Amino acid sequence: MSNKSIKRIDKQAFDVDAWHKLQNFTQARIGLGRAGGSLPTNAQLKFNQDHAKARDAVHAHIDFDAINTALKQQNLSSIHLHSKAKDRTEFLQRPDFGRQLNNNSKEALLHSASSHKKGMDVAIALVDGLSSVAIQKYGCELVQQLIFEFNKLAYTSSSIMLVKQGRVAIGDEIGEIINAKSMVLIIGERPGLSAHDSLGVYYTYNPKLGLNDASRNCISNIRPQGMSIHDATEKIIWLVNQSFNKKLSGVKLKDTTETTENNRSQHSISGNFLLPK
Amino acid sequence: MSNKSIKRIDKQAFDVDAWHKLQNFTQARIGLGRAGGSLPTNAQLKFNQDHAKARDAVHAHIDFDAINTALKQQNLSSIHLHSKAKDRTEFLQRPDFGRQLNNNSKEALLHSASSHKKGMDVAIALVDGLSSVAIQKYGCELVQQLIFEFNKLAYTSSSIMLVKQGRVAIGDEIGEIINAKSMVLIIGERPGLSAHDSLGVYYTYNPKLGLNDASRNCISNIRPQGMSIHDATEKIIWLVNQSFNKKLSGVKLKDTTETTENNRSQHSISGNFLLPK
Amino acid sequence: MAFKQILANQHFVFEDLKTLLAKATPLRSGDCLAGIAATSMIERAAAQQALAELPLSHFLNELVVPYESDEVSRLIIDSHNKESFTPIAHLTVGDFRNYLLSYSVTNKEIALISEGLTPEMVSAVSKIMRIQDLILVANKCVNITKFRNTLGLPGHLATRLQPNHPFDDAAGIAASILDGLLYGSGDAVIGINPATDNYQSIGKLVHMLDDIISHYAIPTQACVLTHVTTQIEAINNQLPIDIVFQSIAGTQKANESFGVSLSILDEAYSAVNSLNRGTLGNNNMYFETGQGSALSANAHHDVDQQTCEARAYAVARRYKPLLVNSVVGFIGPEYLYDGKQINRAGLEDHFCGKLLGLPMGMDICYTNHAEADQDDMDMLLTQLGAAGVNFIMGIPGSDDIMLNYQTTSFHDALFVRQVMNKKPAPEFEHWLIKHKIFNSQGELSDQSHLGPFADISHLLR
Amino acid sequence: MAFKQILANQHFVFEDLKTLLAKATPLRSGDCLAGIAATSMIERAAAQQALAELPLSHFLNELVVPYESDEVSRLIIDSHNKESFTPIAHLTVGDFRNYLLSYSVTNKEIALISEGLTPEMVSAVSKIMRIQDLILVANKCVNITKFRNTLGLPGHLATRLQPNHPFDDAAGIAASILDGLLYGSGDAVIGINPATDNYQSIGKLVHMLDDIISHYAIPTQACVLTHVTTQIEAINNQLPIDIVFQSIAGTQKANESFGVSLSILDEAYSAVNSLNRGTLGNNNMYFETGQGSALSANAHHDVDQQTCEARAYAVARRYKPLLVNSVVGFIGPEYLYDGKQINRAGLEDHFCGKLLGLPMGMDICYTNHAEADQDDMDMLLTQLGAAGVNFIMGIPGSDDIMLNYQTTSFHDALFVRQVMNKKPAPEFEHWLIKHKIFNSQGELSDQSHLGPFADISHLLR
Ligand code: B12
Ligand code: B12
Repeated sequence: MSNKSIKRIDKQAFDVDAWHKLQNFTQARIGLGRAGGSLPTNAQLKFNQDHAKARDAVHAHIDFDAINTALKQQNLSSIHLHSKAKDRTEFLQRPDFGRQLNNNSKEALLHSASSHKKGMDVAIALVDGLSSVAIQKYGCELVQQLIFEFNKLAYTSSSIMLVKQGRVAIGDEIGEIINAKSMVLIIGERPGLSAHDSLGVYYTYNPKLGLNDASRNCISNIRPQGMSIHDATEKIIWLVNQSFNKKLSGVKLKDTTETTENNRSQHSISGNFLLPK
Repeated sequence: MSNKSIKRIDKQAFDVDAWHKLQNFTQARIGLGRAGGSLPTNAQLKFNQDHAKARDAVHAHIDFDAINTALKQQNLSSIHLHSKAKDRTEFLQRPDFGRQLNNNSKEALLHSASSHKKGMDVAIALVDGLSSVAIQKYGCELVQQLIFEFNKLAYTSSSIMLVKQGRVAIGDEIGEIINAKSMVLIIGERPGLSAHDSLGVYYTYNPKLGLNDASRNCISNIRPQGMSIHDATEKIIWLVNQSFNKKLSGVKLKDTTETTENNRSQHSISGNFLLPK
Repeated sequence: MAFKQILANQHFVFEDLKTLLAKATPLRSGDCLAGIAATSMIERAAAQQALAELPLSHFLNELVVPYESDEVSRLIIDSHNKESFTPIAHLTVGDFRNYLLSYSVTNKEIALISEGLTPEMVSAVSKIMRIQDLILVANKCVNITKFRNTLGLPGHLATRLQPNHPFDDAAGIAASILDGLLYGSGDAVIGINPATDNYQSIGKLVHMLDDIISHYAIPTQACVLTHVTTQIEAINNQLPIDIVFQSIAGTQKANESFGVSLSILDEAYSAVNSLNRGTLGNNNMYFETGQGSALSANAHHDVDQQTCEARAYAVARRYKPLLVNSVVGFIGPEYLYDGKQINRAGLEDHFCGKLLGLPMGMDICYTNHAEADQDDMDMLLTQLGAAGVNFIMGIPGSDDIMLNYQTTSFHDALFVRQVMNKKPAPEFEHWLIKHKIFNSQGELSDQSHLGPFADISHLLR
Repeated sequence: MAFKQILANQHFVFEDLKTLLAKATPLRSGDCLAGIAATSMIERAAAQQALAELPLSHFLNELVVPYESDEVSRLIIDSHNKESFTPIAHLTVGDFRNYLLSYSVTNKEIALISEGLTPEMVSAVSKIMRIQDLILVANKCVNITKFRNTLGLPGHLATRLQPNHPFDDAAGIAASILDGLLYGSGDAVIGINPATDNYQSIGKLVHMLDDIISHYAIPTQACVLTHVTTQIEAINNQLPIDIVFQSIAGTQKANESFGVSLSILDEAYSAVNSLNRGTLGNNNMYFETGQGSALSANAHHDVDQQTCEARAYAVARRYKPLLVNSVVGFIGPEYLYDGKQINRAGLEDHFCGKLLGLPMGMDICYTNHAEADQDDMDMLLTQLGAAGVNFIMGIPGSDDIMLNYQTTSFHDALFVRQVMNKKPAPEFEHWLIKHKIFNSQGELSDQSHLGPFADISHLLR
């Protein structure tokens, strides 16, 4: 066989997308180029690396002592709680355990509640959920801004509940025990490939055991590349105000606030650039 | 939509094979019929059931005490040995452990060997391997027939080595320690879907650490529906005789005995019935 | 009714239909979590045997969730078509499997009996099927729907372009849409999951998609996947909504936890019908489902998660939807532990939906807390390609940066199309070829790929 | 040479090529058993990155097993075709992956470089490929071989009819052969694993197969898979042997444990060539391989099991074989733990073999001590169908009653053929249709299926 006819192959045998610069406008993996119709090697390897990191993030441990200390510096007290899921492995397999306080925590909470019988307007909880990293990074700041606003509006609020191995619905039990009028539960959203530090807030008016998700509202994707802590705080305050008015939360409470153009790009392109202005 | 045109469907919508009677001539799953080109429901369910049973067979435990007792009744002594694999799970994951004696066994064996320095012509081992059931069912009988023949031919033989969690190559270590001229290792073959009680015999002349499978001979599928214990015994004896003559075993020792027509069927059909006689 | 079975010298008793169904289900974490799974392979095999011997007609007499207390059960029974059922009324579940596999049974025969099937029958037969059976039978079913294009034709595979963004930024979303369209994605729908449920910003997204589709004359439809009640409100306010989306589940209680009911869905259906924006047809609802959601809401009534899932399809088929897909690995390992369980569940869901007459697609996906990776997705993708799935998701680089999970990418869709010789919806394919995004072999063109976006090329440098 | 990589703020050093290859390998139990696998996902990802950046030419300079001490290494280097390698000599492993995936690279381009590829290069690129890549590229390769029929044509799928019996009973074997032929199986080969290695009984089996093939004029070939040295002896004694079989592995030491060497194989090759029994072509060797065999013989030299496997293909290609297949899940869970690992390994093996120019089939199989079941096999079967596998096994009801493992059944082959529209080898298909076993659509005929065996129908009642 003679290979005389074979040419050296172009190293850039795969195509680069003409629009890859648009990567500046979204974290989404656009403009990756292609080899035939397939993902080029670089993008594929990057994906594998990010997957490895995201898998680690799921298993990262939370340091609630550090959070406790940070809150103390702002004169905020906190209570350590733990769900029925004893560790990460059990947490992942038994969401039902993540929705209930373990016996120690329940007793501790009952005890503390009995000394403040009147309850409070808003309970605040920081729950590790599926991303300890998110709570560790942004939990305190969000709590701080919330408390600041609550104080301004004269809402009474609880000690900060620091919940380990917890799920969203654990807020119902906590709220009921401490007799809170509403629950702002801040939780680590499941880690994504690009964002492993995202906070979600689940708001429930009149929290009590046996509620379902239809009676909560959700604010999600709170992180630097998503919704800012400032905007999240505004939304939460709006929810609290509205719910106290309407005496409900959840599907029947629709967020109808006016939005401002949420344009953060420092670039020439903004808005829906696909259409002529 | 009117369904007037639809007829009741024939329950036997799937086909039965015209030759399903041939099932008498083999355990193989022939003549199963078909639904379209697919396996009919009955055959599929049967398969699942057999798979469940075969999976259990892998994990069945061996009762070497019972075997020991049975051997004693025939005035045969035995020695209990254990590989380095501590249990079934480890056995399955660490074949290397299954090929080595654990320290206790090794010491026990060294000890017993030091009292019989001359060694013997043939060592015999019963090893659970992947089917305890096979050893439990047919191990003693095969040993008994072998010893009978060895005695006739004046071969000296070892106590019966009863090896738990063992693999084939563990015979090399045993043989070397007890200074055996050859090793007849009887082991449970991996359980099949239909046959979970099959014995294999691996024969090694001059067993010693570091040999590989090329220096052994194998006789397999010893069970009622495979090779009979009688035939297996004959083959083993042939191997021993030949290997003592040629001073080797394995690939270079070919079984060239004449075969008798191995016809066990009580049926009209026998031999290659596909061709005119 | 109790069912008895002897196997391997063991006696098994399954106390009622839902227990029998649960015990017969191939192993998955969700049923273990619910405490209803078989505890050994032998027990499972025994349950499958008993289930195979059960007449299909039994399913009309014993419900897994009581008629009185569950509107989904009522829907199933009240909408059951007896005439369609007649031809198979005398079959057992096992016979029914044989029937479906027979050469003589094609899409035509299945379509005739489809309305006579209940979700529980379909779930039951899937439990005694191997993956190859699920593929083979699903591949016989052809369920075509239309809005601005034709979806579900044999030999075709469509994609939902899913340009999600963590704060619904218009430029970010536009960038993902451009990327997707230039990779040939978006024929099933351009569907955004909005990060927020704020009514104003939902409105902006609805308009944005409508503008893009009209400006570029793309033969496709748009959807903003907020809560159905918000979409009803939007329709009432004359927003240009193509198709209405909602997540649904298989029991009334689970749907309540989603804040929906049949009456809310009815309301949405009549609202969107009134808009009549389809050009080729008027299938205008879109539903997502997924094993585990009922159990997660503690609303599963001890019914196995796959049967709950099939019951969600009974809800879906009431509305002649354009699109239905299970989001199979979306929730997490507590319901489907690993790639193997996700693969099996995906193929079961697709099969059950198809048999019940739905235009099934699949969100082939996993989360970072599950034991799964891209290889598992490639397996499911290939198998669903062979099974003739109507559509899959298309996301930049498989990474949903808002929902935080991994699904199929634009490239993935091209892979199936290339290896299995599948084409996009014909109208959309025509658009792609016209704009030289695809060449006539269905490959991406070699040239600069700006296609219809050449006008804005100055922005992209 | 040592390779360094930084990832996620961790520094990784891979001390030589074989370490880098092992660490870059997707997780499997055998490499863990050998103590050479990556210990975290991050380490694996780092190794893959470093591997992707490695120039292909490096593989010619650093061998994973020394040239001096291993005849397989010598074969690889000595038979390397520099001219074929030239066009890709400057590419890294990562570039090479892109190249293989490009639209412009078809079977023609791959065939031109194939002899320039070493097993280690091919193994390396497979390690940075997803399953869809393994499918897509393998599907481009067309490696056709001929003896009495034509195997490996695109759109075709052949089967080895494997009528094993625990004591080689002629009637039992005949019954399985009849079953298989009437289900359209046997175009790749009718190949018996004899239970015994007794020379007389091997001889009887050789004659029996030859008689059947001649009497019924079946366009196929026979094989009795005893040890190669026994087959050489048989040929020397003028037995009618069509093709010679042997299990092979990727290192000299592992082959020695099988009792073979290149010189023994050379001897077999020239012996069988002398018979010249092929009518359409003269590919007349058959090899089986499988990940784990080198490690099992402690002959792996700390090389990962997949690279050892690819090296076995270098041995195979020396003999222009008619058939090669990995018996992927055959040995057990210590090498491939579960269905997922078996699936990935099967697709890797198929890809590597095809890229090296071999007529790859696959024994899609598992044992009862592995964590696998029929669903896993269906997955691999479907994927290999999409990847264009040359042939698979065909066994009654998937159950090999002599080798004690489960592989694909006659029915399984019909499934892939039906769903993916694949045909048997053309000459064999013609025979099937002539005898009304298949109808013209490739479906089994409706009538009594006795086809060519009508003459002996009285025996079957
Ligand atoms: C997983 C998930 C689901 C799962 C929940 C089941 C489960 N067991 O996890 C399913 C598929 C059922 C689901 C359904 C819906 N979801 Co959802 N979901 C998510 C997701 C991807 C992750 C949540 C998470 O990580 N939680 C943290 C873990 C640790 O907590 P958990 O206790 O395990 O999970 C609970 C919550 O996630 C809660 N939940 C999930 N979705 C929603 C939505 C709302 C409005 C509420 C109040 C609660 C809620 O359900 C879980 C069980 O109680 C988020 C996106 C994100 N980035 O966070 C969207 C998200 C929260 N969901 C969203 C929406 C819109 C919905 C639906 C309303 C869609 C629809 N049109 O039907 C439905 C119905 C929700 C309901 N009322 O129950 C939106 C909320 C937008 C908003 N700001 O209101 C989000 C942000 C995604 C989006 N932008 O589209 N969802
Ligand atoms: C698994 C297996 C293999 C595996 C072994 C690797 C492994 N780690 O297990 C592989 C695929 C490598 C293999 C290869 C061959 N095998 Co093999 N193998 C088997 C099988 C299916 C199961 C064995 C078993 O259960 N062992 C029990 C367990 C508990 O022991 P183990 O220590 O884990 O396994 C060891 C033995 O199985 C041994 N072994 C495996 N095959 C053979 C063959 C011979 C001749 C010898 C001496 C040893 C041997 O290798 C293993 C590692 O040391 C049997 C069939 C059966 N029903 O038993 C055929 C079987 C034993 N093999 C057979 C043959 C012919 C071969 C080959 C010679 C085929 C060929 N032409 O190349 C080769 C080379 C064998 C060699 N000399 O090494 C024949 C033996 C016939 C005979 N009476 O001589 C059998 C009976 C199957 C058959 N009828 O074709 N085999």
